[in-house]
Amino acid sequence: MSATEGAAFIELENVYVERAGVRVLDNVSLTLRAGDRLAVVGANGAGKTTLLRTITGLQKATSGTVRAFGRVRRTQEDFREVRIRAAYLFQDADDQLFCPTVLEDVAFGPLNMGLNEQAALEKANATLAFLGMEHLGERITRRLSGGEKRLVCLAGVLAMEPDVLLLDEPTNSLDAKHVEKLMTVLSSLDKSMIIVSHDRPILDRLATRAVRMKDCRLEPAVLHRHPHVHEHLHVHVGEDHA
Amino acid sequence: MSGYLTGVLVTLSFNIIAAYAVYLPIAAGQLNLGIAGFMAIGAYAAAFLTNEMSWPIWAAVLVSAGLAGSVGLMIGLPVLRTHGIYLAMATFALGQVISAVFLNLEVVGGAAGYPVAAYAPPNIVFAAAAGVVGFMLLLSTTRFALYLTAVKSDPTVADLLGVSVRGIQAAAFTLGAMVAGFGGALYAHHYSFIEAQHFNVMLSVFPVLYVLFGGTQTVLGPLVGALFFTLAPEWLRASAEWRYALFALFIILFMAARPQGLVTMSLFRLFGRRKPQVTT
Amino acid sequence: MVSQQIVNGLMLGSIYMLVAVAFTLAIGVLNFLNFSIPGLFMVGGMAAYGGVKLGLHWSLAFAGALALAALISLAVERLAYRPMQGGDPEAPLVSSLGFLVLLENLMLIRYGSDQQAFPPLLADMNLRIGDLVIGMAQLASLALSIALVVWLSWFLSATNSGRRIRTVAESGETAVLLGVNMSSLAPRLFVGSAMLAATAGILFAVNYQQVSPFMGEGVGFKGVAAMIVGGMGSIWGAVLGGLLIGMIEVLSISVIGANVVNITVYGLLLLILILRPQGLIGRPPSREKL
Amino acid sequence: MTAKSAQRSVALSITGLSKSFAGVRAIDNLSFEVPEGRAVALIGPNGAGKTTVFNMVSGVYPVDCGTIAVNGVDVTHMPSRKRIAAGVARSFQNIRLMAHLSVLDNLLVGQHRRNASIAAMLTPYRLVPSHRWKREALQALAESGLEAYAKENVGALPYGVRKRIDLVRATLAGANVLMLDEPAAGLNPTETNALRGDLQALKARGLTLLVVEHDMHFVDSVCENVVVLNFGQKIAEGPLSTVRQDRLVREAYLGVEEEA
Repeated sequence: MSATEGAAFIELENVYVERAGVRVLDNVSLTLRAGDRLAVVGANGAGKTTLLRTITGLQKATSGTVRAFGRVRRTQEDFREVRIRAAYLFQDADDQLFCPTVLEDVAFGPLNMGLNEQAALEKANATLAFLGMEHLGERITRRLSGGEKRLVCLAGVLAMEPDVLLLDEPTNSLDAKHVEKLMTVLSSLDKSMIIVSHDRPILDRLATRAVRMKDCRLEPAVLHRHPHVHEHLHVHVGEDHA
Repeated sequence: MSGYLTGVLVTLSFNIIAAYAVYLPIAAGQLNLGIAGFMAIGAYAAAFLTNEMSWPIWAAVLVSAGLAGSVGLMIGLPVLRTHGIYLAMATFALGQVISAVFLNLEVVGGAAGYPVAAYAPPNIVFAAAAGVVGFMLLLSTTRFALYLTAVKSDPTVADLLGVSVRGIQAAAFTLGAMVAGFGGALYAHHYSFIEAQHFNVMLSVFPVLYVLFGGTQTVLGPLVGALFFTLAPEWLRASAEWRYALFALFIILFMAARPQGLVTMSLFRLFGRRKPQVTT
Repeated sequence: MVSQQIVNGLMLGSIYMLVAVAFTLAIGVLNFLNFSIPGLFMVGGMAAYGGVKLGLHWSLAFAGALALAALISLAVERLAYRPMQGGDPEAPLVSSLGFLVLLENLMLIRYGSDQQAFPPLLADMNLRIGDLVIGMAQLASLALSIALVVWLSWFLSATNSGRRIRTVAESGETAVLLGVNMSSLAPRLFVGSAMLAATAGILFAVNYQQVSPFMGEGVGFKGVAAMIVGGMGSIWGAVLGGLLIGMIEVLSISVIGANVVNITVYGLLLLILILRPQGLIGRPPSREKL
Repeated sequence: MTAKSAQRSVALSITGLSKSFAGVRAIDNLSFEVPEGRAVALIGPNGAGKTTVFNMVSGVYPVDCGTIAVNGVDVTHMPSRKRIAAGVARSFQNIRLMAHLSVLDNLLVGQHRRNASIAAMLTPYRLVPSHRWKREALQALAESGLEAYAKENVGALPYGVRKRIDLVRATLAGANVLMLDEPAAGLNPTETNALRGDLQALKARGLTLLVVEHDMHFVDSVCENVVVLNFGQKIAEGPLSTVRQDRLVREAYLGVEEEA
């Protein structure tokens, strides 16, 4: 029962999604408030990515309500604002990077928000500096390492100054050094998050509460402290809580 | 039967045959935009066999259908290496090249056209269309038809299950070419005159419209599509010059409302017996 | 004589080139094979003819034709492109072909099915260089089409709108997530592509001085061929393909005869598709993800 | 009963397998064997390359170097559709049932390998009220207790049911090596138990299993051995209980042992 205070950024109510006749989300309800960092765990194919796609309107809900930032969202036009305020970090960095240089890539989002060229580039530079990556600005995106690419993608979405970050397997196929860097950055950010991940230690460090996707349905999962020798948070997803 | 009605029904028969010629490859996920070329092969070959070789019509029609099929197989194998829009354009180009070849083939009249002496009366045409429908219905009860859907639905998995995806696609393409050649051969002998200009882009494109409009999910879709496309403009005959415009407008609005086509599996389920809900 | 043919081939090729670029904008960016483009080409020519016939100044007639094509294209976006998102990839083909048939028949009702003579605008103004005769209309059209394509290429590579369009071409979802407004970008692309097609139709009318409700079919389909020969999704591919096909058409008519045009042009397309499906300057399709 | 200690023949053998994507090593000099009739789990963190191994064994990806042998036959360069005849079938992480076909039709496609002649292909079996093929497919469904779903369209079925139908389809080809990509993922406890029963029945029939799975309880109850992958390299191999103690495994795959 965490975070009952704070404005509700995202609320799904009884959302069903079908794709090509297949039910991929089954009566999903969820609330994300300011300050929440919600872990979504569950097996591959359980519908976690679909959940993020539904929040951003990439996937249309067959029935149910998607409310974001105080308004019910239905049309593509409605979701445009959602996508800027709830930024989606891609699972595959190459899907997000396409501009020749890092700086241009990071400036792309701000440009689409209506900033002029100069302001967008400044914003991009500032974001890169915040992440300690200003030296990468003029690099060719394609030539970066996997970990650098992921961080550039993060810079790209942070430059849009979102209230919510939607993270889909953020540490997937990253080496330990970049996982550490990414974790440090993410945990220092004062933003709400939905984190889809398999990676227990990551969730332990980031999440304030957890839900589990199972068979296209959401069920609560309890997050609590264990008296381990190395004390840390970790997500419990045992069947007893279902 | 009045002459008008017979005329409409003959047109309908040819449209049905053409629709199934297009349906066969579409059922395997390949858009053939060059069906007119295979009709031309059937038409010219059959006309040549009855005119110059004095073959009986039935033999000429069957052999020409086979010939169209063989050409389909020979050209199809390299062309089928392409996919999606590339395949559609390759078949489109193929159709154009074939008709253009006949336009330049003096032995069958070249640009002046080619009169055909032997005549196939309407009843033969009707029987042929019924035969094609019957053949398709029979085919739909075989594993071959099952594999067509499998290959269209998920070629990767079909391949992993051991189905020869290219084999099935080539077979569907070849069969489609055969059916087109069959229709073309009959066409030549019913209308007694053929010219290369008849086998143009629109003759290839319209059957595709019938099939997509009727729906590709069931074997009856092409039949319904051909029926609708042939008969609806006739009903609109009252507003003679407006009918095609109105008809086109209707298609646009219809597809906007129902992109999956007229006849679908779910439509069958809707009208079929309601199955009891299975619970776990 | 050959140099004259080359000039004529370039002229015809520049018209194919514009149509090919119009197709490229639709399929390369929005993944929509828009078969209403031949119809919009025809609307460009026929509406310009109609305007001139009504006694309008040619500039007004041309502007009216472009505006009409743009409006129709917005309807295509609304009725053929938008409802089909996420559906069967073949379905939009039906409705865009529906638009082609609709436009042809509307023009047929208005002007009849015959070829109509388009009045010469720049009569008797010819440039003579030795044996070479270049009509002023020809020269102006050539210059205009090349300028249009160069401008478009610059626009796509150097402006922010262009960058958005290129992002959509790479991945529609990425673009949308990074804040690109598709519901305003898609109609603009449709208008842009319609303007290119209609401009090509007007240039065709001015140069060949004839129009008909069915003038779009032959040119339109050769435009698709040009796009694929050059390499789908690439502007310069469309340019190369358009000029190549125009050249081959003119040369095969003059060397062999008019009846072989479809054999040479579509034979080339077939050959390219079998040997090099990605076109002369195109990238091969990417690998499937499991 | 001496067979137990006698050498089992090797059903699947992978030797020196490597694969790079865009310059990144996805699989690096991987070798392991699956003895006939045994079940081996391929485990490791996400992105370690487990599915890539499956894709190479089933022929979806070409290999860069190394060899893959199924029942002693080198299949390294065979087209995918022929590998099922060599004896290896697979399921998919994202269930790949054909959405426009009914459950029964999906299973009938699965039987293809054993009915691949032209004559079989052109038999109008649908006109035969209770054709052998249909009976056989229904029988296989019934063995998993799923016969009620035979006529359903796959799209409308619950996830767990589809998952198990995918497994039934994979068994119908008659292959003796089955590769299952996360078979228990997304299943509820009842379904997981049913699946465990299915797999044990398959093993009892002498089938060989290679399984990618995150649920270690499940792995423990089905598989004799595990192979641990990390960044495309094999970092450990052996019974799960032994491998758990391995330092490298604990580092790479933190969290596995904590769940217990």
